[in-house]
Amino acid sequence: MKESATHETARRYGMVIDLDKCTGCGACMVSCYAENNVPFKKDESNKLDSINWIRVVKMTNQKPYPDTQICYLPMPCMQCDGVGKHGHSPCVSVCPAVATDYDFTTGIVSQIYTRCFGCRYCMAACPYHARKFNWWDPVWPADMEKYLSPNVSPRMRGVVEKCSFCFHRYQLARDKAYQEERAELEENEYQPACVEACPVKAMTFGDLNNPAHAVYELKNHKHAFRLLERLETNPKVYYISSKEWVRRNGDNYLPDEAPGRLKSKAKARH
Amino acid sequence: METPLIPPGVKRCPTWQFALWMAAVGAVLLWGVYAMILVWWKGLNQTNMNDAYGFALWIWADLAVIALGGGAFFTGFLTYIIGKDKLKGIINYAVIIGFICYSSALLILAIDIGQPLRGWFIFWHANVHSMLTEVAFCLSCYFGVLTIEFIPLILENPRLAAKPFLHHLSHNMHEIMAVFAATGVFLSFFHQGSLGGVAGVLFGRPFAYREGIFIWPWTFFLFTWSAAACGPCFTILVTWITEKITGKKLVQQDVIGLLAKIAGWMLITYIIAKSIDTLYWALVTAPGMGFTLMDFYTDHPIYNIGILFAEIVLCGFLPALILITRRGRENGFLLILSVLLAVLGCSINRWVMVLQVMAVPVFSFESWFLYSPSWQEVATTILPVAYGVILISLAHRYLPVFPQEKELNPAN
Amino acid sequence: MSISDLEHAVDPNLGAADHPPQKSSGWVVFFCFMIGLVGSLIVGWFLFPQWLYSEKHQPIDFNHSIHMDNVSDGCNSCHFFREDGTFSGIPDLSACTDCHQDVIGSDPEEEKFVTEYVAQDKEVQWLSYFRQPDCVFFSHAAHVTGAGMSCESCHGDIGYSTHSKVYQENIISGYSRDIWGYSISRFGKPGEHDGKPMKMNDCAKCHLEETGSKGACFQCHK
Amino acid sequence: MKIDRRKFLAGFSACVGGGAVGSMLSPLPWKVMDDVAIWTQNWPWTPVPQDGRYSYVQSVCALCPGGCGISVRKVKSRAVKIEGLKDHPAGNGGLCPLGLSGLQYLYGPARVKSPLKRVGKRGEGKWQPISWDAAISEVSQKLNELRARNKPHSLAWISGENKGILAGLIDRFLKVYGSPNVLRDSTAHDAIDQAAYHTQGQRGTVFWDIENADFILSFGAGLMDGGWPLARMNGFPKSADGGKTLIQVEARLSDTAAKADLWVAANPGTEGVLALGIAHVMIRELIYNIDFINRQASGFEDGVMGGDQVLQGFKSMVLEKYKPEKVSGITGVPVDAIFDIARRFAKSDKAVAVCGRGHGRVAGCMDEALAVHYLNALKGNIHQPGGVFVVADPDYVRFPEPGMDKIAEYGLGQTRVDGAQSEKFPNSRYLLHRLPEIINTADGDSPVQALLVSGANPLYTIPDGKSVKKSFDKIPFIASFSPFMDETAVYSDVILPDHTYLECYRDIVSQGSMDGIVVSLAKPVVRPLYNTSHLGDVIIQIAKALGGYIETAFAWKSYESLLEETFADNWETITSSGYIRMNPQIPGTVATSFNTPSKKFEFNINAGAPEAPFSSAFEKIAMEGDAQNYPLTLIPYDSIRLAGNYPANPPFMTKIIDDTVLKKTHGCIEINPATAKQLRLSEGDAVKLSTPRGEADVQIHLYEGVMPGVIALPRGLGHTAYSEEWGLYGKGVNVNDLMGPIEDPVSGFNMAWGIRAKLTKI
Repeated sequence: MKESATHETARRYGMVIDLDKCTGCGACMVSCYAENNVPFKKDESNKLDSINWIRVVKMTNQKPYPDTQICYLPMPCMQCDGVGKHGHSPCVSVCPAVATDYDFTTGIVSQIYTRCFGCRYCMAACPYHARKFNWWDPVWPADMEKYLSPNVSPRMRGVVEKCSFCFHRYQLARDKAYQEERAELEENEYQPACVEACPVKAMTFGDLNNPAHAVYELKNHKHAFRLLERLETNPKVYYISSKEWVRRNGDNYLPDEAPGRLKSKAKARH
Repeated sequence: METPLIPPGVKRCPTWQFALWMAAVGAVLLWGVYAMILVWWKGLNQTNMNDAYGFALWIWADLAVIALGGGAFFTGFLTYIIGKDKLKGIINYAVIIGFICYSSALLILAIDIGQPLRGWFIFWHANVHSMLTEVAFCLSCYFGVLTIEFIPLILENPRLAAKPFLHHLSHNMHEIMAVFAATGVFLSFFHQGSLGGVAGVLFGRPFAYREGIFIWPWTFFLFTWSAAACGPCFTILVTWITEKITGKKLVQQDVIGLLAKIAGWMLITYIIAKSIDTLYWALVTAPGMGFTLMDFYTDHPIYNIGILFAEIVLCGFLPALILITRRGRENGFLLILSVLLAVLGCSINRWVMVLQVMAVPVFSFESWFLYSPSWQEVATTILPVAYGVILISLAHRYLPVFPQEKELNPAN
Repeated sequence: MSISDLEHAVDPNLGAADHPPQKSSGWVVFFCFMIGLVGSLIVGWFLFPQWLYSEKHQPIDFNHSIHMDNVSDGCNSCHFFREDGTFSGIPDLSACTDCHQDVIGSDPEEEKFVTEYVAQDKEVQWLSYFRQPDCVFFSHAAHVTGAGMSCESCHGDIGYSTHSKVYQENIISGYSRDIWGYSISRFGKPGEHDGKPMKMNDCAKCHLEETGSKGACFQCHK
Repeated sequence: MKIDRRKFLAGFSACVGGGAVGSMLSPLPWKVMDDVAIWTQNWPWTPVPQDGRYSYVQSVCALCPGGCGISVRKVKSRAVKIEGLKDHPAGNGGLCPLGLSGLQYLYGPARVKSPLKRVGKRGEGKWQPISWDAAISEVSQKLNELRARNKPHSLAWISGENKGILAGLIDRFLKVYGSPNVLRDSTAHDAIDQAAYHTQGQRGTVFWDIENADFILSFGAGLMDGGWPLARMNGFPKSADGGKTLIQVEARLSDTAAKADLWVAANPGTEGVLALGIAHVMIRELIYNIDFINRQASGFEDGVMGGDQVLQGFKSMVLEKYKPEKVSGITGVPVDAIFDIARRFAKSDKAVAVCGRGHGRVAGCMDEALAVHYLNALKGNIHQPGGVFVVADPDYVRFPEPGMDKIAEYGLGQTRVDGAQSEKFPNSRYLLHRLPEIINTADGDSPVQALLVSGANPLYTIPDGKSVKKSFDKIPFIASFSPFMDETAVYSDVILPDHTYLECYRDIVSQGSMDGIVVSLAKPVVRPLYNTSHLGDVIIQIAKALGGYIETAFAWKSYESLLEETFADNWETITSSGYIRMNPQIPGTVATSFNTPSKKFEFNINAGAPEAPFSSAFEKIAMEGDAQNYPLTLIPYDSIRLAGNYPANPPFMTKIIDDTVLKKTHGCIEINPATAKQLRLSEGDAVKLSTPRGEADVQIHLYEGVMPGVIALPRGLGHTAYSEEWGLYGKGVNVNDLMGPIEDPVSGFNMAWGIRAKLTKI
């Protein structure tokens, strides 16, 4: 079972989030906390030191009452493929101690808490603020340590953490596949906790390279876009919105530019 | 009778005065040490940094002192490699200032990381693609070089020099100093550059990202260049301050003049290159990512467009033009004003390239990320300053730092 | 050294040149240097390893060999894969009580086990020689089911041991010494019947040899 | 040889140097460096979750009335995660953030770990752990004493258990004991159910068939703000793969409004008027269901009442009084929009109109419920797929008729303390919000001498907190059965902690759907962590302690045996599949189901329920306070990220609250930027919020989505109990403390939707 060491990503797990469906309920966030042993503090109102592997950002169209619109934008780690899809995501290339890498079998960007020594360079590199720092030692009051999952190691103070697309679920699914002497995973065998928890099924997850997976088609939807595509970070999280202002918020445009026209250019390039 | 500690033929202040001075600076140092221990013991929650603003005050201080410590390598380069013998009048001091700057930089890094006891992973598990790895390696190596450059000077303390072994060691080290100077130049070129690369490679951060050549963004070269330009300015500035405090002329004015002239030319070429880089970035790179220049500035007192003007014109072209003109250099006030401006300019550049990068929102729906340091951060940033003052005081008192001192200040 | 010490002998009228270089007693220096050198070598190579590991004994001296003789499916009998592909590891008390509801042999350790644990329905706090830290995800399924490796290839001949060996715990890191490997210098290889060292480098080495790649971080980390 | 200081120093230095060199050549520094790094990777204070066999327990969430199915992941004996249970009829695999946080209640610091007796002053928080026997005798002694004083009716029980066996046990206990005073919160459902009763003559629970509808016209219902299981909203909102239409009428851009096809920003309190305006257009344009109205409705056309008195029918009333122009003036909704909504509603295939503000925890105004129900009648969707159903409550809880003694009969003969089921409000079952005022204004002793509280936190949830507290001070004995140290538990005299829903069996009745009402079984996911006891068992124990015929009436061995006995033949099904369905609906069986005297849908409400004649005004609902002193209108709003009622937000939920809602300990008040500008207020300003009922310090948050002149505060903040580690203690403002109830003249329900307020800069 030799695994290819060449730099071609066999599977590229990715996500498509339908913003028209997302109601901003936050179930993805809570499910993620519970799944990934994300700690909480007494005060979590400073969102800049609050650990979230997926954040639901509230955007508004800035128009006055009653023409105001809001749109919720769930933002996990984008698992960037990087410029030219070579795995040089913004964060991986800067980490001085190889505490984060790009897995060419899944396209998932790891974060190894025990390797990380907390220089925070990756956080500076990530334009999505997907990476979070453990400013404090995690504390689970009363008997709350009992609900910690053994599948994800709790992080110590002083290291960076981020969304892993619930890689441990991939591992557990693979263990099961080994037991059943199967080589491949079914689409539904590996789904991150947030996707599974979404009560309105706004999130779809699968292998972007696999035509049998739902995300394969969805990512080509006419209203699909990715965040900050122009930076060539090549995120693997796609969004769908029927609202033009939402799509425009997903990237930066000069006053005379519009999302639609540029996107085709970006697509042609990759 | 023991050999005296103070070099012969120079006058030093009375012990009590020196002790008082040391006590005052020592108090500041202790404050810094207290803050440092707090940060180590309780963690980085003692700072006001946050997930958006993950690099803050002391990283700026780190970059700034490394840039300003660049006086050591560039003066060494001029002295030992180009053969500007005249600069031997200031090279010792340049080395000491460099040593202080680099040791401070390493200390700051040890405070800044979340897991100091794992800091050595940067060497052991190095990622060769990371600019920070390059910084760490070159920084440590160059610090070693600076230590080697500093040792012979320490050994020249009269009491140490009295021992034949140490005396000869010192002498022999002097002989091969050119080799170390060359090594230092090589290492400095890379780590100063890598520090520029640290911000320049961040292609997710349009404010910082610069195009470049091969793996090196233009900031790589600009940082080296500006360190070579502003490092000597800092050496001149510190020398001037030392002269003011001791009330003595320590270095001949023509030595200062020569260094200032070279620094001036470095500065003018640097600032022209920097201007071209800025223009290209503002007109080509950033718009390609959907940003106009003014997207990067706001009406905040610090993050407004004035900072660009201050960096390039006020603290760039102005001091450069003064320094390259003879009349400007020879006017004591203008000389000091311009080296001060150059030092400021370099510090602003480091601030902008690291901290403003954190502050600028990348998404149109985000607002600016603001931050002000906690007292622990301020204290740990002042700590190296106090440490530097102490080291300079000791060095000046007990070591023959300025070869021209005796000549410039004949005894009584 | 305080400032006043330094100042003690200052005579501004005397320069270094006025003092003849003093004779240094070279052999004393050399002798002291050697004392330091040899002493630290002894400490580092012999005393330090003693100090670094504290020794613990298993709560019950377990005889693997006798169990192997009496079970049908080798290691699998007690250390089995669950249906979901996860590995059961060290068995719970309930697995033992299938046979050891009462004392069935004559070994005093068994009697101790039955009276102190089985009778009181108390789990045995076994010490795991090969327990990886929390940051490690190790898939037995990938190695045993996927790659067809035998238990012995990593754990050695533990299945034929008649006594539980002493558990050595690193007092700084808390790791079992078997993770590091037997010798502190790691010179030489573990014996044929010993378990393999299991530090990350050891895993990576084998992965590189067997799969052509050390593997991505998440392959073994969680 | 003389060893002088110099020689010593030289030798010492050499020794140190040699030692340094030797150490470097030994493993010591390197191994220590490595091991110290490993130590930092495994800091003893960073927990290591133990691994083991994974298993899943299927149960049901009891944190809100939704009753969604849950699947709890376990590692050995620990519960590590709650997930939605696929294929469960309630939720269908979806779970809201509250349900997902359930384990934080189980293992959290707010648990009451054993029975407690108060030793300090009330509310001081000084407790003494006592045994269960002692705790039960504390209660039974008090109850015996009341009966001895022939005052059984001065016992009241505030119960959050609304349906199912526990509710039945509580009802039975009070009945046998001799008190009519089971008190429960009235919700929007009480008003809607009553509207259905008035028009259809049917008692039961109304449900809207969201699943089969393709068009929802929602009058402020927080469909996506946590009032309803989100999974039921499948297809709303519209998305790339099609979808159904949602129109939301609300003064504030809520999450539901944000997801709607059309957000209709009507003045708060005018929803009923708007509904009638829409009815007007439907009638005028003849786009109502003429067939249904002609054949199945009564009171639509003008009628003749003996002599020449004409009874105005619904049609002419609406045509006359609710012209779109006038309605537009009242509601602030443009005339065009009223026409547009009416036409879209009328022309949709399966449209339904729904109401109940936010989570629907405030009953609201009968007029509004009626007006919305009329719209459904005009659409003709009564008992049609995608329409409105009235389902009889499940009647599986059947206990044998208990014996009664004289004292009990006397007590039961007394009127209820809250005035519900009285002549004035014959159809309202509970009017809990009236309790404080009744106690506070009573002459002499409080009419409530002993209060038992279970599954509810009245000190937090009843409006006008100050007067609630004052009334509680007059009650000599308060016992709480709360598993958590909530506000009411803190203020009680003895706490008899219940298990959490994850530690015991419990039957949970979910909201209905076409397929019937779902009764699910909560199972013990883990063994009880602490010295707690099932409320059902405690009731049986108290009955036993009271002895006599009361004991006989509760002769069950335990709650569990009662449960098994109750489900009888269904026990097998409910334990294996986790739920059973009851009372499935057969659509279209209208004619047989209307139970009015006319056997038709009655637009004439007084004909529908003749025992409670009333006349509806159908006007804008009033609000407390004068516009002179209080120029602004404060409205509370519900959010899915805030458990507004009981129990309080767990830490995970508090963590997902936006920093525009809660900033450190400050609650944020939403205000339109235009209004803020007039008041010279800007983002983040600290202000004092005053209403006729109280004041609080809040922080300004500018929000374009709130109506100018209106300010909005979320429900669910401002807790003063639970543990400090719970992360909610002392944060924000409890909006219930700033508002008083407003009594609906018909039902007595609290219909307050807002209160006049002002902001002053601090």
